[in-house]
Amino acid sequence: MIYREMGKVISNEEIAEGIYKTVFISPNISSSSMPGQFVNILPSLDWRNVMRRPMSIASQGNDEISIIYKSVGEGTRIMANWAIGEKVDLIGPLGNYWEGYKSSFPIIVGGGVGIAPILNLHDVLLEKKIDHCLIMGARHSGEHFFPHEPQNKVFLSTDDGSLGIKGNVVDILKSIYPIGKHSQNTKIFSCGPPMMMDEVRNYSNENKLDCDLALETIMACGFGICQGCTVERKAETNGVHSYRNRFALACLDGPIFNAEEIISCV
Amino acid sequence: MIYREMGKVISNEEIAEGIYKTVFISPNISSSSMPGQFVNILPSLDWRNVMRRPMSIASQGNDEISIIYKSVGEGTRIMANWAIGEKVDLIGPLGNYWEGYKSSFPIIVGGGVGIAPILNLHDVLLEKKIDHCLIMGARHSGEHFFPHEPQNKVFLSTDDGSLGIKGNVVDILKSIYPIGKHSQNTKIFSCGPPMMMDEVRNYSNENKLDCDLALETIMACGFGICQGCTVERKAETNGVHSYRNRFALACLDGPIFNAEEIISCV
Amino acid sequence: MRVKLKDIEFSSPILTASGTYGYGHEVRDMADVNQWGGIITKSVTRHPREGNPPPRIAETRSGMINSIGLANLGVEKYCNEIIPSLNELQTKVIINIAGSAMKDYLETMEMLESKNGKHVGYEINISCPNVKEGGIEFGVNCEMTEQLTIEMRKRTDKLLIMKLSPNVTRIEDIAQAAESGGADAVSAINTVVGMAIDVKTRRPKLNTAFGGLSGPAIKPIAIANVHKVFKAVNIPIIGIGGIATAKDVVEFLLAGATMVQIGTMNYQNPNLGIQLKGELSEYYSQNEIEKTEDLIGKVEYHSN
Amino acid sequence: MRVKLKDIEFSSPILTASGTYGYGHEVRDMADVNQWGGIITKSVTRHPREGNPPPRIAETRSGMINSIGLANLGVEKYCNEIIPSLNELQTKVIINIAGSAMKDYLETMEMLESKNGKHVGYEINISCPNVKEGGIEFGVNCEMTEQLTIEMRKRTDKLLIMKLSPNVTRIEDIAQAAESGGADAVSAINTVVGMAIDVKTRRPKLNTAFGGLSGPAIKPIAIANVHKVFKAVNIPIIGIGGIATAKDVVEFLLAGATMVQIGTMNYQNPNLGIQLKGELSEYYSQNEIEKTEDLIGKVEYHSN
Ligand SMILES: Cc1cc2nc3c(=O)[nH]c(=O)nc-3n(C[C@H](O)[C@H](O)[C@H](O)COP(=O)(O)OP(=O)(O)OC[C@H]3O[C@@H](n4cnc5c(N)ncnc54)[C@H](O)[C@@H]3O)c2cc1C
Ligand SMILES: Cc1cc2nc3c(=O)[nH]c(=O)nc-3n(C[C@H](O)[C@H](O)[C@H](O)COP(=O)(O)OP(=O)(O)OC[C@H]3O[C@@H](n4cnc5c(N)ncnc54)[C@H](O)[C@@H]3O)c2cc1C
Ligand SMILES: Cc1cc2nc3c(=O)[nH]c(=O)nc-3n(C[C@H](O)[C@H](O)[C@H](O)COP(=O)(O)O)c2cc1C
Ligand SMILES: Cc1cc2nc3c(=O)[nH]c(=O)nc-3n(C[C@H](O)[C@H](O)[C@H](O)COP(=O)(O)O)c2cc1C
Ligand code: FES
Ligand code: FES
Repeated sequence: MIYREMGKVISNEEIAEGIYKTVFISPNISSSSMPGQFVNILPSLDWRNVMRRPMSIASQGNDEISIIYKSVGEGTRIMANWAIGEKVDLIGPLGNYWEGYKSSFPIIVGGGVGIAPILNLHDVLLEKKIDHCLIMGARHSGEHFFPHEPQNKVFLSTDDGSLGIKGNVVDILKSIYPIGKHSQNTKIFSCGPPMMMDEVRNYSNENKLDCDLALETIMACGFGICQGCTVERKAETNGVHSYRNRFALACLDGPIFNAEEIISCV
Repeated sequence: MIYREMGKVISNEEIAEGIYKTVFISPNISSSSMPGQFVNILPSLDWRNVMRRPMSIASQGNDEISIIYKSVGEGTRIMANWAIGEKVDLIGPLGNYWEGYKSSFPIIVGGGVGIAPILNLHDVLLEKKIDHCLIMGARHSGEHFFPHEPQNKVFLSTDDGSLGIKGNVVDILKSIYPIGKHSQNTKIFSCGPPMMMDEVRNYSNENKLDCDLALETIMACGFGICQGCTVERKAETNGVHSYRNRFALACLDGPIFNAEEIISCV
Repeated sequence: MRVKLKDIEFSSPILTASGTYGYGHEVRDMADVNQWGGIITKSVTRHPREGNPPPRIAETRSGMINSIGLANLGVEKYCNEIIPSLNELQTKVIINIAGSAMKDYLETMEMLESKNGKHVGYEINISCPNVKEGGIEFGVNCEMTEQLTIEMRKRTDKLLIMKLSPNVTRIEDIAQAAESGGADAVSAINTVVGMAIDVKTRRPKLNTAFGGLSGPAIKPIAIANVHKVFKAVNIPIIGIGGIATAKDVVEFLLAGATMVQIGTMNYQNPNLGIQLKGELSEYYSQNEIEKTEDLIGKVEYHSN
Repeated sequence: MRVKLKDIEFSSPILTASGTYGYGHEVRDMADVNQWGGIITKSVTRHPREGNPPPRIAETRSGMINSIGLANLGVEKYCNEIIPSLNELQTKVIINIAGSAMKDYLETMEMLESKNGKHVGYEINISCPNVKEGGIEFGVNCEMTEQLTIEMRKRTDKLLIMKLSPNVTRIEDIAQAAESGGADAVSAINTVVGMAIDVKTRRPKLNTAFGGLSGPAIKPIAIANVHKVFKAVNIPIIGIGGIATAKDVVEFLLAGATMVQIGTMNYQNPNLGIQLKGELSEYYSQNEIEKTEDLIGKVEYHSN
């Protein structure tokens, strides 16, 4: 079931440099969403662009959901200014969700604006007491809002070394788990900028690890009626192919795709 | 001299139902403007429409100007929400100004959104101690923000009789100054909705009174470069005519026109 | 609110635009699809089409450009997989057909006609490049449009609507060609050719470089085209382009449209057509308008 | 930032669009007009034109429509009253000429050529209905465009720029006609035909019903047209349509424009072209772009 619901903003804060967290009361979406899914947002009621803005759900439960986003343009600038009590037009939950983490040792890797769905998964894993490793990347310490706790398998990286380990998330991965040093059931879950996802995918390939990636494509609707959000899959294109075979829809068939399945992360 | 100046909002209040008054600090425009002139306003810095919003100057002096406006659409809704301290992009002073009030007995008539330039003139007449009569119309008492003081020649009208005299401004005019009962040097100055202006013009005609009307046309620029704000004048159209002869520009040749000179008030 | 095209009565003049509402069932959680005047389905072609590679859409000021590339199942699967679910809808269904050669269009229609579909008609998308004619769109050529209409007309008694492209010098000529070919109505407009470039990557924002512009930005273009067509033909017009409010619907009716379609704005609000039906009905009663016909083409020119 | 058209050097690739900046002096209080790459003046015609009755403009979503109707003094008065003040400008001046018959265009140019104007060229607005040809615009017809260009070319050694209309099926054909007629450059686009209706009064928002749509809403249409023309001709293109930011300028350059013009957005910000010149120069240094030529037509297609 997909809901269109007026979410009531109950908090909206800058949690790191240019990164905001908003908590909504949104009972229907809260009770039906799973980690990895997203909502599609109308930044304001007099929004004059035609597209909503998709944002991963960072947490759900107790009638609430939260999102974590970077202020990068017009829509997210409006969002960063939402007042407490404001009603926001949300559509969700949308898309597929993280799977296969119960029977594996999950390494979950987030970076840039791809932290929300990873944090959501982290929370679920903690709650379900599933042992896992969390790796988060940022450009510098100001963009992190989380402690670096190697003892708890929580590793932060920064490009400039100002917090956690200097380098990117794959540098961390390689240092903790050198190529070949994985247990059989390790599975990677990742979300982040295309370049990072490509590197994570390469790392998984080299280690022959199962790897799921949450991709961000431009979306007009978020629920399957515009066919704009395509991701190219390694599907046979000769013969009779359906229109969602080679070009999958990120909003219905994704946003999470298996790394093996797709051509590129862009 | 026309200035483009960032006016600083120092007050912004609803002074009657749906009618707002904003005071700006705007030294250049303040010191160079005359009653009857207007400013052209960018409602917000991220304004996505192409046209500014023209507003008559309601007062000037002491580095300040004020405007009085009705919230009727997108632009004026944004304006009604300006915060104290906000900087607003203003262009002004624009247009011509009220003239000929020194050597006459001015009857000044405002209604609807046409109160700002009339109030401005009223203040100047008071200051210069020029005896005059002020008539203001509205639909009902809630839209007035001024006392009805017949003893001071200040008359208010309302369509429903809820304040002042029941009827419109021309009904008041006729009751105070029945047709034919004017002194030689009476001159009418008026601004208001087109229908009202037409009636005021007819009244002036019947009384053979000099009458100046401030017209509101749709404007793109406000300073003569779009040629969009035309008002049709009773000009010869045969023979060699200039492009600003029959179709005058409200922003340069107006907004104030002599009633005799124009074809219609729309 | 009821309005008729030929002998078919629609409960409201508001339809979905092809390619912007799937096959009606995608939005069932958020909208009671049957409250629309009718559903026009995503273009179907003779053979399956995977569509264009990503990126396929990009936002522009008050609009968007797209180059989906007519991704669809092809008419065979359509008959088996889509028509049964369309038959379950309680609202009127119009099937949009696209093609790149006369033969494709005709075979597609023949196959659809051979099924016991409950659909009331066809809308023919003639804005696809015709491979035989070296890539010229049917929709830019009067003879091709008339010929295609004649052949389609021979094959169906259902509603036949030709969908016009705005990317032509004289849309009124194409509309007349559709009329003389026997179309029951024309719809206008399809998207306007547009392009956008990402200045950072220097790549076109669409994989195909060129795409179709839609949304509120194009409404004035759509109104102009509808009104031009209105002055040129006697068959009904279905107005399309940038509709977002009930006032927009009225504007199209005044310009000469008998019905309208909503496209891009469905993405923002999948319930829009149903909401506007309510607002339109309020508008009718507030303005003492008894029937939609009292608005159609009733724009009043200035007198000078 | 400097850029050349034929042998004329402009200090920046940013010009004013005809009809949107008067004759340059109207805005002198708010902008140092000489900081523009050049000024293209409001269209002048053979005889004075009073223009269309009001209303002449209306706002639309992210744009506006206008039907000014080429209101101007006529070329005689223009020579006497306008040219002297244009001669005082320190920036390059291009005079825009409009007409409704070949004879008008030619006589207008001849009279302008006979004056010692310091203007460096002419932009020819061919989007006005040709009375002789029964109202067809020059700009929609290849032969008429070529013929007009040939005749104009004979009469001037100054820059000759043909301004193209987007309201045609194939703008590239018209551009080629201008090229083979001897034009030094083409500019694109003029406004897109549009219309809006006030639903309250039921009247068109413009007196003439139809008008021209301009502003950010049309930018994707303009980019598409510039890029089509770029692929079709070898002469430089001046891009026009919806420019509001320095990024927009870069987008036009990447699409194939050598220079650009700013129109509608001048009304909001008469200093825009000068501001964007500064921002563009910053953009050049930040992105290590040495000269404008390094951007022209440098859009990179997706590889699929
Ligand atoms: C399924 C999904 C989940 C997402 N989750 C998050 C999240 O949890 N946190 C977060 O910060 N961001 C997330 N994004 C990206 C987010 O949608 C964009 O950052 C946002 O739409 C930008 O809007 P804007 O108006 O501020 O920027 P704009 O001014 O529109 O654009 C700024 C930049 O953002 C890019 N952008 C615009 N729309 C999208 C889009 N739909 N998807 C990706 N990039 C876009 C533009 O190409 C441009 O480079 C997600 C995107 C998708 C598809
Ligand atoms: C010289 C001049 C002085 C003015 N002075 C005042 C004033 O002192 N106080 C005041 O309240 N209003 C004044 N107006 C009218 C004011 O400009 C409009 O009410 C305002 O532009 C509406 O903006 P909006 O975005 O809120 O409305 P929109 O949503 O754009 O439109 C709402 C309504 O306002 C009309 N409108 C839009 N723009 C204009 C315009 N430029 N001129 C006239 N009507 C317009 C529209 O046709 C529509 O009916 C003046 C207009 C002019 C030309
Ligand atoms: C993403 C998208 C896909 C479309 N697909 C089709 C299509 O398959 N067939 C068709 O005839 N029109 C198609 N259209 C055009 C619309 O039906 C409509 O004519 C156009 O978008 C203008 O209306 P709007 O401004 O309300 O969107 C599509 C439009 C969009 C935005
Ligand atoms: C009010 C107005 C008047 C115009 N007058 C002319 C004109 O006289 N001659 C001409 O060639 N173009 C004229 N144009 C078209 C512009 O020069 C330009 O081609 C068009 O507006 C697109 O650019 P823009 O989106 O930046 O405004 C006019 C445009 C506007 C908005
Ligand atoms: S975003 Fe519209 S189909 Fe996926
Ligand atoms: S408003 Fe532009 S010329 Fe008057």
